[in-house]
Amino acid sequence: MKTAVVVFPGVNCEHDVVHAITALGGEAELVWHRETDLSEFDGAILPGGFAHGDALRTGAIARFSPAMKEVERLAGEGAPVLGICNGWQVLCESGLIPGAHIANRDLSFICRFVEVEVVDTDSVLTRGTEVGQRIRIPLNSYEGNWVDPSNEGRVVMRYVDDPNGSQGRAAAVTSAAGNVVGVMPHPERATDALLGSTDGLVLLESFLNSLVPA
Amino acid sequence: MKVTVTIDRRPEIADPEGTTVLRALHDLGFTEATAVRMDRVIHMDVDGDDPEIVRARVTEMCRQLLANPVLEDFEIEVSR
Amino acid sequence: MKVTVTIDRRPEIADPEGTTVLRALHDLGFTEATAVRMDRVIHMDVDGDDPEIVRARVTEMCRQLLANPVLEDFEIEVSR
Amino acid sequence: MSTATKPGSFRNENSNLRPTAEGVHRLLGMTDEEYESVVGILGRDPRPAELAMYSVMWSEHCSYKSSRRHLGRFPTEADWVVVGPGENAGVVDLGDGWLAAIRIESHNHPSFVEPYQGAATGVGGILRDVFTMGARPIALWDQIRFGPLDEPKNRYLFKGVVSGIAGYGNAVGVPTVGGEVEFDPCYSGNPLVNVMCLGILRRDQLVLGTAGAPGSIAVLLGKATGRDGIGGASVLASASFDEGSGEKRPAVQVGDPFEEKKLIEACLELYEKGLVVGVQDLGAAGLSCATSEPAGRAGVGMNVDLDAVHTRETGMTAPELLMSESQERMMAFVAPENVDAVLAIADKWEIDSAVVGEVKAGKTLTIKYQDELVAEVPAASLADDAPLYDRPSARPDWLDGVQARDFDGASLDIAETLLALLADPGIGSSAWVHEQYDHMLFLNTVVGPGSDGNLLRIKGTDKAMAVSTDGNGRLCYLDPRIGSQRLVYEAALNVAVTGARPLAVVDNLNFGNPEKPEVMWQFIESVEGMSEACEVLEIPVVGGNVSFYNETEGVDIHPTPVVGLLGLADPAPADPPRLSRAEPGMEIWEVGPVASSNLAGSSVQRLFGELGGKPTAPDPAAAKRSIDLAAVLAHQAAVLHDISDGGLAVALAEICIASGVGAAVHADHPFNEDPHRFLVVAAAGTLDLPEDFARRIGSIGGDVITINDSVVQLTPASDRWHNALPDAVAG
Ligand SMILES: Nc1ncnc2c1ncn2[C@@H]1O[C@H](COP(=O)(O)OP(=O)(O)O)[C@@H](O)[C@H]1O
Ligand SMILES: [Mg+2]
Repeated sequence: MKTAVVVFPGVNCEHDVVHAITALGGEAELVWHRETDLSEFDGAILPGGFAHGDALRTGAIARFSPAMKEVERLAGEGAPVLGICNGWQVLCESGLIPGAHIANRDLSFICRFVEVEVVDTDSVLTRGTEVGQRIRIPLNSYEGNWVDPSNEGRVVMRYVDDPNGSQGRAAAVTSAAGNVVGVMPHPERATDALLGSTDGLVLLESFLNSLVPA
Repeated sequence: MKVTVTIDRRPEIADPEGTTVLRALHDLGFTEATAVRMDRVIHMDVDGDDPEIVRARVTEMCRQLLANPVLEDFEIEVSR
Repeated sequence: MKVTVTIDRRPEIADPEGTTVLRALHDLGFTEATAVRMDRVIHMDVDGDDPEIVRARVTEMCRQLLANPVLEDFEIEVSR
Repeated sequence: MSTATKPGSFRNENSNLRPTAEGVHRLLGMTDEEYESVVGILGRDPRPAELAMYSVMWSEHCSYKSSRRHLGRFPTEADWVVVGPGENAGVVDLGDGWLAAIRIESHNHPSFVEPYQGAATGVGGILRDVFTMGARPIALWDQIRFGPLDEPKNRYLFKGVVSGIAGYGNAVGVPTVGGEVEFDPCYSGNPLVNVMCLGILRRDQLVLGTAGAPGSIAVLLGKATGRDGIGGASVLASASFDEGSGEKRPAVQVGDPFEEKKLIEACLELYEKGLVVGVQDLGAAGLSCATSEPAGRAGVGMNVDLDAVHTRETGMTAPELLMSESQERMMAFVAPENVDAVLAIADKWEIDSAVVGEVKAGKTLTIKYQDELVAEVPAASLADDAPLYDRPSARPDWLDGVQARDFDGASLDIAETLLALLADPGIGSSAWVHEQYDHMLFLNTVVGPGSDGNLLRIKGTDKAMAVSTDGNGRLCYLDPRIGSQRLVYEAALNVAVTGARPLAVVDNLNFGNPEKPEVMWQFIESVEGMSEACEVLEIPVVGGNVSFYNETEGVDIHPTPVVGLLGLADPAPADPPRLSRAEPGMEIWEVGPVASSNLAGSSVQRLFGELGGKPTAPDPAAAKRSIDLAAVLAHQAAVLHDISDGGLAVALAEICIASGVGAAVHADHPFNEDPHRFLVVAAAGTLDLPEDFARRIGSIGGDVITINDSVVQLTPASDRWHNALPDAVAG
């Protein structure tokens, strides 16, 4: 089973995601954003970075990339779709996850380990976790401050403290169906003890275990 | 034609930049400032000779790309 | 009073964001757009009843904080 | 060329001279003698575009005319050096087919003019120097120096520079994994912003800045050209075209990390597919350099058509096109049959490209614009015939007086002094800075910011690269030679405590006005000191940068050489020492020479607004011994921490704060900063250390830091250390 890691121009976490997925025995492949056919893939990850330099709004331009039509198709078919950091912002802009992102409350870029808590296990990201489980994982964003006037987004992980002002301290949010998830901290950065934490493994495993052959 | 699109963040949406600037103004002694909202202006040159058609097209650009309905309202001014 | 400060990047200063947005508009088929500049507008409420004094103070705010004199020009509108 | 301090055009910016036909070269920062040698080379008066090219290529920044003869002093040879000074970046062999490319640059004056964009474009420039070599940039370091933060202007500059580095580095997708911050009044009117970049590449991907053989095609990649950073050219243009109206200030360069990110990926794909014969980045002296240098290096000529250059602004003149410092541009030299493939890759990555020239036999660089011959010069002359100055140097007469001052630390209250040091923004936690930087991207950062040295693993091997950057203007002010020696030794010790052995050095020489004999003397002494230390450690200097004219109102900054040292840990420690690994019951050792009472140039002196005395000279034998010992202990001990700013007291406090546990030690001179010393923390009885070189000074435990009989509570110590910088920034 194969996961497409969609590369928009300006994205930079794509190799890290492939590295982490592969280390877990999964299969991941980089897909350029102009690709129009993802039929050979069973799920998709939108990695972190600065798609189109965050011009206009984070994720605003990326959502129009041809590959996103296919991501939307996958999402519609119930396949696992994960947006990490900037990837989550793209999912919001394309309407696959409610809400949008604005600048962090304190207007500064935040790169550090934070603690998050699982509040809902019904998602492709949290399936393998338990409610109340604490996860130590690096945050790395300027626009991590999620707002959702519709209150339709389902929060699956919360920050233990409140680093950026995100609504409901949301660190990860899922679509109603639970197969499309946006997460602000970087699971792929918490997959090696040498680098400070392995707490991200369970999240990526959940994603991989949610893949079903197309 | 010259087109000016003003993109204002909805009042109910937080504006961390505005809040920070207001605090900074107070620190500098500009206490008479009581509210600050930071918004965006997009200046465009658009080919076309019928202002109405241009406005319609730019409205479409705003709907699709330039403004995010979750966060923002937009206003369009067309001039020669 | 309501004050609107429009902050425009000097014409000779590059505007990478505008360039990217223009490219995106073309990708979406809005080929009539020929130039895009991304600028900022600040909406403020300022206490005071003499528009001239308010304007003077806001000018000072721009000089000290709101605008970057090296890159930007600003324009101030005061209304009730 | 990358864009650092450019004395010539910097003076022009402030010049209110009116351009006159014959004085134009002066407005461009050229002396009459320099102008005459251009006439000599060409055998005629230069055309405006030619004058523009010589003026930028012969500027201090590009030609190193004041420093070149002294830089020759640096040792540059070693078996593992693949590319030494002279190219865009130094390249060393890491084994297993891996090479590392490293380079450091300054962006001091641009950052003073516009801190955010100045710092941002500095990052962009140093990245290009590294990926020009065929390497993928994998890490950045920033060495930044400002006046005290109690002045609003300094806070503005500091915040602007940090967000500029964050804004560009994070978005371009290269982690900033370390650096240093120093505050001193001497930088108030002239902050220092240095940035260093490290890249890695496979041996077969190495690319040089050569134009290749006649027939190869010059393809300009990336950003459209505008009037960015042009001081002189517009003056020149208006002088020769519309008399008088020469007052245009140069447009501040605006960084575009998105464009650079695409440029990096596009270039790396070109290298992978072997589609280029050479590459040259465009920075200072833009097209003038990117055409003449590669041609000169290859001993060929070139025809260039300026009409083909894609521009952002209309009506640009030939001199403007040739001098523009527009960012995010690269010149690729390509065999004719590969041009289409190159243009296709540029399209894929959504960057602009243009065929702008062709390499010719002979040695002449011929440039046409709007059907007019605008330049016809010997390509190599722009670089090779640049003026070379032997500026007079003299030991400052004030130095004896300064070195004679003595400062007695004996009466210091240890607890009070330690708390005061921890609250110093230059010593307290740098989290306020490095948490604004993505320092984790690429999953290599084993030891990140906030440690002595950084350790970056090389995936797929058991090796890791270790890097430390060090500068100390105060020490170098008191004795530039000793100060510079100590920088090299400190950097080497910093990489050793991560388990690595020193491989190579890059340096950034930030000095005052070289036309002053005292400054020239400081410069020469510093180069000498650095060279001596490198010779002792048998490591080469593989690259660097010189920034002169760091002065305000005639007052020069402290001489501030900055050293970047690359080391290799092979194998890397399985569980590297960390400040946070101390546990109750562990032993604390001090390794190295015994501390003296000398506080010359120390942080304690700074606390008291004092700067005087003669710093302790390094001891080469001791230096080698502690570096070797540290590299071994890094595989055994829980914590290794080098003793520098704030002495043993601060080093110990940092361990206690990071590990959340107290300690008790005895130390005769807890604030002394003598070189070659470090602390070791390890489980009792697990280490055997040479009695003549290591002293057991205490143990870990409790919730207070006890030094001799002075006691400091851990919590207030920790709070001071954590809040020092944030509080200072808040003003
Ligand atoms: N202080 C120094 N020590 C060693 N090498 C230096 C130093 N300053 C400059 N160099 C070398 O001189 C060469 C030219 O530098 P420069 O013209 O600044 O290159 P660029 O155009 O990439 O900025 C580079 O290879 C650089 O490493
Ligand atoms: Mg270069």
